[in-house]
Amino acid sequence: MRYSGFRVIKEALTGHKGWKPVWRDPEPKAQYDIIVIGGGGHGLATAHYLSKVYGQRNVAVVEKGWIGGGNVGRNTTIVRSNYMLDGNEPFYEFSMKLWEGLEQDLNYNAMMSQRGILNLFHSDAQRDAYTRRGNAMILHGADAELLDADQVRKEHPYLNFDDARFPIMGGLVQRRAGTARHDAVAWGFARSADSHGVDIIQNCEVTGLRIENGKCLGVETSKGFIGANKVGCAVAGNSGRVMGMAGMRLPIESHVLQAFVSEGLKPVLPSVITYGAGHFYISQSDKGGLVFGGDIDGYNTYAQRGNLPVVEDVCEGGVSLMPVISRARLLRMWGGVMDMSMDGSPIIDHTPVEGLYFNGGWCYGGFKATPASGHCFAHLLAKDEPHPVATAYRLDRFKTGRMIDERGAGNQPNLH
Amino acid sequence: MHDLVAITALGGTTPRVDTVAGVTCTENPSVALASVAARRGQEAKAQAALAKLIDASAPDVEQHAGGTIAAFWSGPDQWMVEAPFDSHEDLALQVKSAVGDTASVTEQTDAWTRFDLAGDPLASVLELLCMLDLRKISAGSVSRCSIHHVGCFVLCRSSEAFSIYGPRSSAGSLHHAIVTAMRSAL
Amino acid sequence: MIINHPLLGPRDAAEFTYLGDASLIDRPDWQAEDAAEAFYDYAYLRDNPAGEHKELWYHEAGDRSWLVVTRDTTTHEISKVELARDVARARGRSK
Amino acid sequence: MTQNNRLSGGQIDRDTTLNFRFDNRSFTAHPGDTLASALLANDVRLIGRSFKYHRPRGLLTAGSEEPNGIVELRTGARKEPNTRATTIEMFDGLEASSQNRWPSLKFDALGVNDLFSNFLSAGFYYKTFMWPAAFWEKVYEPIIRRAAGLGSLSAEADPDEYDKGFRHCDLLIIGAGPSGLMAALTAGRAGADVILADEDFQFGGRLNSETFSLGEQNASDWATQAVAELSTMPNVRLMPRTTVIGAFDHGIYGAVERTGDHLPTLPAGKPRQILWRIYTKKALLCAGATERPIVFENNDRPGIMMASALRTYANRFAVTTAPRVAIFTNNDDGHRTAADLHAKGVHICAVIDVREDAPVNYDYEVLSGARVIDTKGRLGLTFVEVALPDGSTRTLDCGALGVSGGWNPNVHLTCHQRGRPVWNEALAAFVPGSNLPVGLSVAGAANGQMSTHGALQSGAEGAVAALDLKGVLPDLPEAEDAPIAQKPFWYVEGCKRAWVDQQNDVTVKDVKLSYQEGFKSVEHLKRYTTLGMATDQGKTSNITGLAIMAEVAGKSIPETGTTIFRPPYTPVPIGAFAGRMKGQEFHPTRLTPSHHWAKERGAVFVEAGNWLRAQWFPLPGETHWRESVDREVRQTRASVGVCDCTTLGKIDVQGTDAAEFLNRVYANAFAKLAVGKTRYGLMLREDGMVMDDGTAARLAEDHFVVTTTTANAVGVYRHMEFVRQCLFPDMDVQLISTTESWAQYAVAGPNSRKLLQKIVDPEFDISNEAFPFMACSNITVCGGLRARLFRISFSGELAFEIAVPARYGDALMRRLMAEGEEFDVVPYGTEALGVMRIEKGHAAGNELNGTTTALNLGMGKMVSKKKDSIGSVLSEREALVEPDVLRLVGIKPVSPDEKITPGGHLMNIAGPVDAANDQGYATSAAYSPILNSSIGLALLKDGANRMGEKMRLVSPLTDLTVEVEIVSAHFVDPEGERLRA
Repeated sequence: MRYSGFRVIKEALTGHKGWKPVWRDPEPKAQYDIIVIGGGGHGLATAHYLSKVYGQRNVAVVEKGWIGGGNVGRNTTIVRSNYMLDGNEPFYEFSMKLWEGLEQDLNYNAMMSQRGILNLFHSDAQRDAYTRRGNAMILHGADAELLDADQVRKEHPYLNFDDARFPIMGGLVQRRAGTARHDAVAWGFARSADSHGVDIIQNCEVTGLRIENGKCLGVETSKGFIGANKVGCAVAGNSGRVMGMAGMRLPIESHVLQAFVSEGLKPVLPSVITYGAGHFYISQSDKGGLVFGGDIDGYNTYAQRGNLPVVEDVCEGGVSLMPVISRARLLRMWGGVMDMSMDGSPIIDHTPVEGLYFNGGWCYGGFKATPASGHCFAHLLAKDEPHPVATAYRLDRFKTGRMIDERGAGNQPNLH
Repeated sequence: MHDLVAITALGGTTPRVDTVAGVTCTENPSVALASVAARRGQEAKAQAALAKLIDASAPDVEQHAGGTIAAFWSGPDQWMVEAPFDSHEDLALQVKSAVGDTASVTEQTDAWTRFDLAGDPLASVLELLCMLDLRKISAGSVSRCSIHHVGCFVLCRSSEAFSIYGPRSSAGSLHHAIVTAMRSAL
Repeated sequence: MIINHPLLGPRDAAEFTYLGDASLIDRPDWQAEDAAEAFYDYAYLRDNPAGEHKELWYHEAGDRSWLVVTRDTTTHEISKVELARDVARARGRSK
Repeated sequence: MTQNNRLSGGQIDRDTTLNFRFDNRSFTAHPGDTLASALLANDVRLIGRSFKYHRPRGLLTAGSEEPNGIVELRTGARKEPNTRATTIEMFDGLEASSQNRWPSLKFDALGVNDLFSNFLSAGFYYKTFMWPAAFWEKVYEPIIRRAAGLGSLSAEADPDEYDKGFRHCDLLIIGAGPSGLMAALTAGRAGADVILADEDFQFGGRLNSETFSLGEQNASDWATQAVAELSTMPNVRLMPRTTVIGAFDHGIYGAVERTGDHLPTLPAGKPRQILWRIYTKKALLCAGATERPIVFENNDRPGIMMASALRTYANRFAVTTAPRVAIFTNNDDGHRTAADLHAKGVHICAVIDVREDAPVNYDYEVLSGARVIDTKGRLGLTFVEVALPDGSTRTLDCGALGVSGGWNPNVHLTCHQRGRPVWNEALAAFVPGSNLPVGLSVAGAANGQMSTHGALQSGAEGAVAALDLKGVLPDLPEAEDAPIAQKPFWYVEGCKRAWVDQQNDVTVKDVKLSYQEGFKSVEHLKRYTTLGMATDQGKTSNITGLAIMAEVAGKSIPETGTTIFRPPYTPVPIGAFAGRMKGQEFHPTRLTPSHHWAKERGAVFVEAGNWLRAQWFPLPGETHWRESVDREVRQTRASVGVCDCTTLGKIDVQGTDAAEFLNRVYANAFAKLAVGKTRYGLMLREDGMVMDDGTAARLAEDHFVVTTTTANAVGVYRHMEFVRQCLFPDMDVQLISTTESWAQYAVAGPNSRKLLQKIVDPEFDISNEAFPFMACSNITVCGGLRARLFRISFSGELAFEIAVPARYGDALMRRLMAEGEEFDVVPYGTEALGVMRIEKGHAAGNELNGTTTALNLGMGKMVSKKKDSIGSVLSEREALVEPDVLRLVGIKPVSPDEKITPGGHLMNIAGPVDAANDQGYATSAAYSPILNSSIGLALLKDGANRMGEKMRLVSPLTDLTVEVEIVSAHFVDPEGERLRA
């Protein structure tokens, strides 16, 4: 069923009787060509591209709970491609281009809103690093602008220019960056994949991987064994758990990232802003809520909740940068479990187990990567070779020394 | 005798004093400090030497003890020795000669700035500054804690007298935090 | 969170800095045949368990002790706290 | 205007009259009122507009669960949008205005949305606004954003202050209703350390809203007396106006105390609110219960309220919403409201009870087995239409309708650690599950004990159990112990435009549509319809929505799912979480020993981490910073300059194994360093990247002083403690930071020795022979002041670093300036420091960026392979030693007047400019007044073998392309003759 304004009007006039379920609720078949573990953004995107771009029709997505219940439903919805390193920027720019055409591709309004992102800097060294980054972005075909303090002030007069402990010196802007409606992204991919024949199986928890003679034959689930020629794991946050079933140790730790939303407010914030002197980034949703976050709590955890010190740290940064939000009320806080990798960059690769593929290590940058991650994982699953923009995301890069470390924090995941 | 004139951590030639209601916060530069860390395997000897120096047994975990020369626990097998600055500016040398090879000694006099809080009620001021459980704190106890992101030692001399040691370079921020809390709580 | 420091008693975890898996104590022998492989494994691979986890915390705003904390990563319940130095010795580390 | 809806009695101070304004109209109220009760007293029912359809809305409740009655409180910089009128404690001069309406509350243009509601069904926006693609940002979204949102923020900074504090207790009791007060009395009398917190400004909870008696007293008097007894106990801390917002790990609770919101203006220095971190051994949740609505057609009109709210307004605030009131209920509690209002002289039109066997009351009419099927009144309720069991309908003429659908226990905090509540059939409500936060237990209505007696008893029992108190329970006052008498009833069959979530305009129709479209899990329902996502967090709507979906699905409620709650319990100003750490106090400020002197000299300061450092020292007449910096560099290289380098980390390393310890943490060797000598040290992370660099001076066989970069001082110390305690626990090494102890100044330039000789006491020979390059020693200066002297150089000149106790740093700097006059000594700041280190080719922060190896930085040979040191093994990985890895080089513009941009990328002289041809990047740049040219450092592929090559430095970001020559990084004195002079 195609969505459109006319359809909405027609349904409104006929009592909305015609709306069909956005995706079917099928029982699993005995065997699939490809099973994707994880009905989150990346898993559903993988299914969409597998079915729509790579012509794979015999595909299932298995999800332990309800789709979109993981990090795609608990993030700060920021979309950007302002990366610095060769291994990253082509991938994220590819993702940005997919975002730009996503609504039309999915026939679903994910409210991708290119309101721009501003990364503030507060020292010469930060400016130099952002200059290097901005140049890398442009050299890779993305857009970037460097603003000085006056230009920042013109665009964002409500920032603290008067008694800032770390004065704003300027910022790096990517105008094409922005935000998208996170839940709608999951639903849109699910709807499209479903319409191309993909079985989306909810409340179906993977309890084991059936591996014989080094080959993966399928997944044991709460709904029984489901066979597959290929199994792709896209369960960021729980990668350690699932790949552990295959006896694999990963260059990944699970950490919680908290996020926050304020009460609804009339528009105050035109774009996404990140603070360069504290752990704080913020945007405003179409509903009017200020959506903001900061640093991860910093300890290994699988619990989708955090603690007060980080809440305070984030708000200290927020009020220092934007004194106008002090009286706005924090309405809800939540936590998402992140795959924090050893260099802050993701992994999309086959594993030592034949027929078993891995997609994870997204740290807290997974949302913006959703379309490209799905596209590249689908490419890998369908063709058994990495997509050209994802060749650097190898599992063995730490052994060979080919880390993709934007922050330079090294092998300590909670610093990325 | 050298001819250089010292300034206090807050930058004055005389110590800063602030009073709000019944509580006074006094900057106290007239204290000399030296750290003592027992050498590996010499812990007992080092404690004995320290005990002799302060004329009291070496302070246990989170305790302080002594007279003119006093000491407080600052970490495992580690203490900070306190003495009046005027009479003990070369405290580190005195301590080293007392403990010999049983411990490493390091001058810490100007690593720290000290604020003495006196009056009542101090609890309502301190509970705005640090997460110490003031019910458990009594005369003689010492805690290392963080005050507005500044790492400090808090010494309880009596329920109406506390000393706060903070890093000298952050004296201004620490002083601001203390006086702000006094104005807020009192 | 509250970490029950073996010497100082209960202290807010905010006073501590987290490093990671306590296996970081088991630094490989630099002269071993497989040193390269062993150091790669040591530096980069993690069990990352959902459940009991032994991990290193540093009492940065406290007495500067490194601690090994045994904590459940699904409930955050802490079942054991030890001085890392004692654990290291128990695991055969010396000089 | 007169308070013509005032009744007799109540807990307000009628002797005092307060004035307030709402939407620029003046009214009067009394102490004890909330803004809500005062508005009702003045016959104001219309208070706001809904989020989506802009429907006229009034008050629904009398508490913090209020979805509709939200206003902008105060004005100017203190404006607070979305503030619940029901929780605003009245003060004289209060100003509030309605929000989310234009041009006025009565005539709101966007009320037109209501007419098109059929087109604005749940999730409609996901299905449209997609064509043409470009229109989303340009047209559709701006309209949506302007329409959305509720109140508006002030554009000004918040002028108020917030504090943070820490409290500890044996037992935290959350809620001071009957169960909380009884628990506090029990625990307090037993001598336990108790904190009793309640969000209300008056303790007592529901007791303040009831007319029944406890023992001999009426309910609110008993509460008053209990509070009086508690306030005499030194071991009990009473915290009114304090909302416990969250249950965090290990018994830590967050609480927000509103110390100033009820005051017209804050006293100087006093906070508006305090965020408390409460450390508890045990906690007892006595948060009571929230009445839930029954949903029916047009159930959102001003005047339609929760029945218990009508009762609260009547009994506690002596206010009725209207002279004529009807009640719609499925349980006996609704009748209690009717009886109380009737007793206060309010006309009860009828009690509409869905139960056929409803209790009969002879004082007013009871319509058994009846339902409300519609209501009338655009800006306020006028008529209620009732369907009777016989099929006939009745229209009731009334200004208020009290709705009672039963009670939901306030289980919120029990869910904060992802615990799930469980369904209780008898109550037809969720009660706390078994997986509560450790140390938390629940009593009273929050735990399903709905009678007052049950609350008192479970409160006392809860305290006894939590604290493991010996002895018997205290005597409890006689109190009502009515059983639950209700018939679960969620919504009136056939209703469509019937509001489940009133603030977000989620109707029964929306819930059904979302189910029809496959959004069957509760989380999907919430996210698709936005049910429960409004500022009231669904306190009156979540469970009803769930119940309606269960009916649609033909499943039981527990089968359909549960809904859990996240912190905070009620919304909290962001400023309260920030406390004082904002503005200049965001981070502590660290000042160097020469700061006050530098300030006198008019220095320009720059942040270096938390430090403030002098960046340069402008002289009168110098208009551009470059003039000052060039002068500082020239004068230093020509004669002598002084720079405060106290900020460098200094770590005292002592012990018999100190040398071996440094051998492990540094990549280069230290074991054989002679006493009295200093050596440059390169520190790697275990992954082989450079972590930091500095010097180590050996003052004695068993004593080193190590320096770190300013930025890494804390991290390096932590790392060294890790190596000491976790890797080599038996080494005899002791560490302590001495960064703050010593004021340390670099004295650099050809005349530096001459200058120092004037202050170093004569018994110390610092001639080149006696004190050569890299020497170090304890000395005395200025007639006996202990000091340390190091002959090390960052500038590349003959240079020393001299350290004295920090308190004398100011005096020493002044002395150096005075004694240096004859040499034309110059103080220099971090800019000149940076210029000189680039001229000398020293790597610094921009090069030590966490991704560079020793090889990258031209120090590969320093990594000793003869010993075990951190990082040496992994620094050998294949990709880190490939022939074309980045190498540190110098770059110089071919035409000297051109400028090097740090962050520019290097491209071959010919060929395309793109990422594929990227050869490296410029890390640092400066103008060298010595070479009269802009110069830079860069990391270049295979750089060591490309000396003399011409390349392009491109910075499309700043629109620059400069032709540069690749040269040695050592621009000045490559042979190092000067520093050995």
